[in-house]
Amino acid sequence: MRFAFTEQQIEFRDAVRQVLAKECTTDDLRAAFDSPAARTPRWATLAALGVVGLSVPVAHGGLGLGLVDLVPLLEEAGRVGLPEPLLETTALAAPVLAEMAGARPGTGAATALRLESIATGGMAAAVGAPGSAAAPLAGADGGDLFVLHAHGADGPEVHVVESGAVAVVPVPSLDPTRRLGLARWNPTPESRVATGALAASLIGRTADRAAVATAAELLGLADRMIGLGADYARDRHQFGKPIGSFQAVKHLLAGARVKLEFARPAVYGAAWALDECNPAVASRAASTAKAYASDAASEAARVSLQVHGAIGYTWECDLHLFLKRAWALSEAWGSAADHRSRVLSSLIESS
Amino acid sequence: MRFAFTEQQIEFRDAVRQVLAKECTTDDLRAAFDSPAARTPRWATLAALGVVGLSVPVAHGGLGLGLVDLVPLLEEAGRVGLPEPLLETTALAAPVLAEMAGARPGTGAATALRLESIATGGMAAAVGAPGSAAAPLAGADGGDLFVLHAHGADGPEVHVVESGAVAVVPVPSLDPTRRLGLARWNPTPESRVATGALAASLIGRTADRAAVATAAELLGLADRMIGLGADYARDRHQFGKPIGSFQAVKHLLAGARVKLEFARPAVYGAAWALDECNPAVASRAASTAKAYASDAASEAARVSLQVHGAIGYTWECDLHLFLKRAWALSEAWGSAADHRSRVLSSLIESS
Amino acid sequence: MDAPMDLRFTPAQEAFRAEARSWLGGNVPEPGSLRSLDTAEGFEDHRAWERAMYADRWSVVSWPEEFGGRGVGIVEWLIFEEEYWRAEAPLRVSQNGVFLLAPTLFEFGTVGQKQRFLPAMASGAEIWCQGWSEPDAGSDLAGIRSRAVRSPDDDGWLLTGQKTWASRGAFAEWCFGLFRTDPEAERHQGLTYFLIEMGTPGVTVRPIPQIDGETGFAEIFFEDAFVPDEQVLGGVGRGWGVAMATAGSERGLSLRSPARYTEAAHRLVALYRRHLDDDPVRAARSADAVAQAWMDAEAYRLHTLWTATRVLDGGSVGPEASANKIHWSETDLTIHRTALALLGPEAELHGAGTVAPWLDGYLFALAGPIYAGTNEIQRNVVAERMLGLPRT
Amino acid sequence: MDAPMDLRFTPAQEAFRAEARSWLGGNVPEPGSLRSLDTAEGFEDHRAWERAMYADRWSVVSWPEEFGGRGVGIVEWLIFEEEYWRAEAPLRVSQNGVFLLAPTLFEFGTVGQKQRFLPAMASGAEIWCQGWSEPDAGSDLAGIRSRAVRSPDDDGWLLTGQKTWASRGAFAEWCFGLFRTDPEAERHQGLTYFLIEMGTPGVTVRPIPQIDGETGFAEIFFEDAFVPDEQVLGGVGRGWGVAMATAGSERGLSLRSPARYTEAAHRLVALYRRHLDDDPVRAARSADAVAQAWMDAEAYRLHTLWTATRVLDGGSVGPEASANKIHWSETDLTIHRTALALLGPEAELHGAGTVAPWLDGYLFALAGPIYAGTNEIQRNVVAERMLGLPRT
Repeated sequence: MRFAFTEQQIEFRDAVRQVLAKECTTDDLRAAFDSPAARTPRWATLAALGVVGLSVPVAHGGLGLGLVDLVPLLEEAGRVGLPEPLLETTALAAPVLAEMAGARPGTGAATALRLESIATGGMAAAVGAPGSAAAPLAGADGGDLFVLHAHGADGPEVHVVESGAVAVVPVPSLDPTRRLGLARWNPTPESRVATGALAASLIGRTADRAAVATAAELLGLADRMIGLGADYARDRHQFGKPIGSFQAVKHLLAGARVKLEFARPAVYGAAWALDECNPAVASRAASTAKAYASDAASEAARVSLQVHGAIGYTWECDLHLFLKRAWALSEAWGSAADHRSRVLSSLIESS
Repeated sequence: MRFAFTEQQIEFRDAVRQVLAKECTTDDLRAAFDSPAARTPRWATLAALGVVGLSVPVAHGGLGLGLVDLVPLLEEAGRVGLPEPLLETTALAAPVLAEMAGARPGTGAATALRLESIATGGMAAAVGAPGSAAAPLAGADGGDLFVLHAHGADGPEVHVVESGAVAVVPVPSLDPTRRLGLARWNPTPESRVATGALAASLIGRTADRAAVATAAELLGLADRMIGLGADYARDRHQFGKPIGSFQAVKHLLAGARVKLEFARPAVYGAAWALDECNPAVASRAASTAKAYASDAASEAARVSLQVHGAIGYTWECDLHLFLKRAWALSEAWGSAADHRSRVLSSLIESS
Repeated sequence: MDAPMDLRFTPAQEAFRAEARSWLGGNVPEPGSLRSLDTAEGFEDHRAWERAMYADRWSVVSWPEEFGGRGVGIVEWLIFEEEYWRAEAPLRVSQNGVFLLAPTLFEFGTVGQKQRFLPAMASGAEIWCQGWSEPDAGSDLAGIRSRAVRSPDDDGWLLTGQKTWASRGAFAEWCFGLFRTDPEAERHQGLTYFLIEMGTPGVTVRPIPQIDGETGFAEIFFEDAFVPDEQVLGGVGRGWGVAMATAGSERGLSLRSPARYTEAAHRLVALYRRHLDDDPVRAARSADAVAQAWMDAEAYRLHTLWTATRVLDGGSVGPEASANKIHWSETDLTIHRTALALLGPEAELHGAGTVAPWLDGYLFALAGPIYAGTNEIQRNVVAERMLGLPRT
Repeated sequence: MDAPMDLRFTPAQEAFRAEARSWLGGNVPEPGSLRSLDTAEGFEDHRAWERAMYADRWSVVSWPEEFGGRGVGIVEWLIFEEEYWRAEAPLRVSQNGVFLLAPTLFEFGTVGQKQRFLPAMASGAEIWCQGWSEPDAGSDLAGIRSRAVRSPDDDGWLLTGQKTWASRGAFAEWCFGLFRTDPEAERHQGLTYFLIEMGTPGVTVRPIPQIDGETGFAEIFFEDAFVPDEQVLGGVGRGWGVAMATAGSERGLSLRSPARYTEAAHRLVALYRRHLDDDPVRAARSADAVAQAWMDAEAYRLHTLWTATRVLDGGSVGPEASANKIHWSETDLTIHRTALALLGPEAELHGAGTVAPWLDGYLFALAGPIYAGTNEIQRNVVAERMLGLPRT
């Protein structure tokens, strides 16, 4: 039993943290709110660092690493509110393509090219959630590569298509960097990468990975919002002292901090389970992680806004840049209540 | 529109409050915990005041009043943790008997005698809840008169029997003054007072009355527990000042007080609805009242115990005398969650 | 005071309701047809609606007839509010004046002040904003630093300082606010309540964009802005007491009538019902919260009727106003949070048809525990004044 | 420290688990067969169980072999705890000694003290209670007034004062406690940590009946009770630092192993399942809470493994112990409250078969946010030491 990141993983995380602290400031984030895009110079930097291609196989120019390696980086992405689609591209699309490349070497050429393009920062992805064909996809508006679902004659199918084959109708989100869009496209035998049981399994595992990857971003967002609240509580004076010296303010922030403290190992453990365990165990761990992280981030958002008071309600205060992402991601890929329901079903089945 | 008690109702309540402050001290309550009984000298005093016979028709020696008149008195009963079965006898059994006496003058003799006996303090009741024939009844151990349900050939039936015809197996409660017992008895044509639609209606209305009456007791209990917590917070010093000057303690008690503030009108309004409105409206109001009062009392219990700290966890501190009653009554006649579910069903049916 | 409890409305009250419903039915603009209150054009759209209401004496029903009202009581006002929200009528651009300043003017204003200000407020000709908070005086309102000194001609005051979080501040004609007229006095003393024309030389406004990008509130800067003596409300140095009367209105009865919440709860039940048809398993997870939200609004309605009866009997509203503010702000959050949970991932869709009112409402509700005195401050008041706990 | 993350246990650890499970399977008394810990007879029943564990070296597995342990690491201890709770083994009457005092003795004790006290503690021959709180020093532990003065022969101390809330105090042989040895010093200084034999002349005990009627804790009165110098732990005047080490144990890792909660959560899921068969509509109302309770226990388990790895890597547990205490106490309440909600009106049935463990567990859980430093105090610690907020 060893439940910790390796020194290498921590060094990688720290390096990414340093880069993002410079390249993804709140000024940068405001610029991204004004003109959101997928493949920015920052995306190129992350690709050069190996972050974007982290889960692309080594043979295709990536690092060939797993979700345990990616989670600390997603946490950093959340901390700075990274506007680019690291989650969709690296946590979700690349593993699907990697599995295709391994399973069906025949389809090689296109898949290999796409994987290489991802690793070099040349393609950013959008990925459909199960059972929500009509719902907007994050990263669709301006996305290059789409992993989509269809219902075929033999049941669920997974398709991979590029932007030329997809018509995207943008849909406004409270957070414009989500680049939501409705994707319209024609499934073809060429676009199809999986059918039947394989497709069902792939869709299920993608949803689990998405739950854990989203949870990891939420950890970073929660930490950032709690930090902003604590900073403000130290600075802001009322009644002749910092508001952070009032027990009501202390206990609001402490409560959120405790929730975050216990969400973290749940997310890390789920990442490990997805890399190493059977699907039933991994799914339950993924749902536990997402439920915990959604609740922790929602609580951090609520508390930080309350501590900020009216200033937190303004566009000029940085808080809203993180609030909006936290609200969106708390619900994306299943809300806390959705995942609690999955956890209970799984417990009952296995008991 | 006039939503207030009359001066007369307030005077009656104040008179009862004065009597109970003397006759139902916490020492008295401790004595009742040691040897619980239904018809105590205090019961006789309440009967002499007209409280016990409040809902017995005037023709049978009572005051012939309604639930709106009774609710303030039940609130006082809750405040002192009255151990006698005012709720079962006056709020539930007497109205059933009164309705029988009115509807079937032929059955007069026995019913009239029982009503008169209730009014003079000679009989204390236990009443069965719908759908829980096998569950213990409050007030059964040592009760004189039982209002019970049976499933007959034509559906539900209501029976009224006296203690001689019932074998009671006592069941221990955390609060011994609940005098819980399992009632075993043989339904007979003589014991039957209602069948079919009338029985169903009677059972439903009894459950609604029970919800509101229990809610009223919970208001008094909540107020008492908050008061004990506030008293303790003023007296107890730590770190050189009263603990009630710490914001964490203030906000715990204030939160409970706000819940109580909004539970009160919900309970009073439900009492009026049961006296005056159609069953669907009255049922929804009763469920709203019980859900609100159960939650308010549970929160008052939690908060008061937390404010008391370790001393609140001892037998010698008075708090537990009220905690235990509050816990029992929060669940009795439907928990908050049960009643929320009823409220929602009713909203959906009527929308 | 000895009539029995009866929650039914009288036939006269029901007739009043019918008249209000009929008028609103024929006059309320199509929901969404007015432009945003946070634009100059939208502000005028909303002003026109106030004028239309005023023309038929529906803008301030509870005021005396001489000022444009109908002289009806608090119960009729609550009935009007029910009908107003049921009709999905527009937000009241004159809300700060009609619901916050007016009760204070009736209590503390001179005859001249009432005549000067009330009719123009009722007709929407003059829209008011509130100038209380300052950058360093929020929860600690008594920490106000903006000051007023006597004018050289001794016929008024020169105001200097900065106010913030003034809703409608960008377009309002008038502002009511607290200024320090005696710099030597203790914190709560030496404050004076002024009525200030926004066009006064020396008054400038900077709109503050909100979290949703709209300009809901503004900063107001004062540099030796002259205010004549007739525009002092309630006496020099008595501003704190006058302001507390207004604060009681904001937290208590007059700003937040229950209809706002009972209507929202009603729409929540309808939303739940639709989702129950579409995806019963997922919707059922919100069942408990939907019921709680509906009950919270219903409890607020009943509590308001209870308080209204007490007020009609000559009673007053004390620290219960703080309990009230905690309850309505939490109720508003519960209702909207539950709606967003039902909507699921759709909930982030900004400006989309069915989602928009819920998302906008949620953003507005989020501010509820903050403005009008944070809920933390209100809990202090409840603990100290309803439970007798010692001041810190 | 550079092995990859792996939450699986090693084959050696699994072998240890199998051995523990096998021993417990053959030796754990029938659940409920021991009499109540709060009676003299029951105390001896539980002591006998400690003795039986000690005989086969299962009472203190993580201690060095010379003191009766197996010298295994923290992970093996957690595995043992899992098996212990899974086997429904008795509550540990020696808990205060083994889990609270022992870590402190290992850190601060002399060689002689370890030899004198540890084996007798491990075998159950000597049961310990805690003497910290006083009637006027609860949350404010530094407000301790009980004092110790030098004995006339200068070979020890005479203790005078009153301690309270001593669990097991009625029957324990020994007590560890804090006394003021320098009345001049500042609050946190001048305190000394003593090991006191309960049979010492001048020591008397008054059991305190609890809310459930049982005698769970006691007051201890000291009147010039002599304690020799060898029974000072960690040095005269250093008691606060030594006590804080014990407090960390109580809040943190050693007292509340996750197995207690994961087992309770497991039983909660089973209870839910049974109720789902009996009354699915009603049971389903608890579904969300049952899932949350299970996840709270699971998150605690994972957090403990995370902390254990850090400790094995040479790290220490700081203010996270306070976060920990908040989490386990709230988890315990969530689990038991959810169980009582499932049980419905049955939940008040005192001493009844299936209800009893849940009701007893709930009453015990209610004390969780109070003892070992109230959760209010812990939130102050989290805010000040994890978030850097200013001290009040």
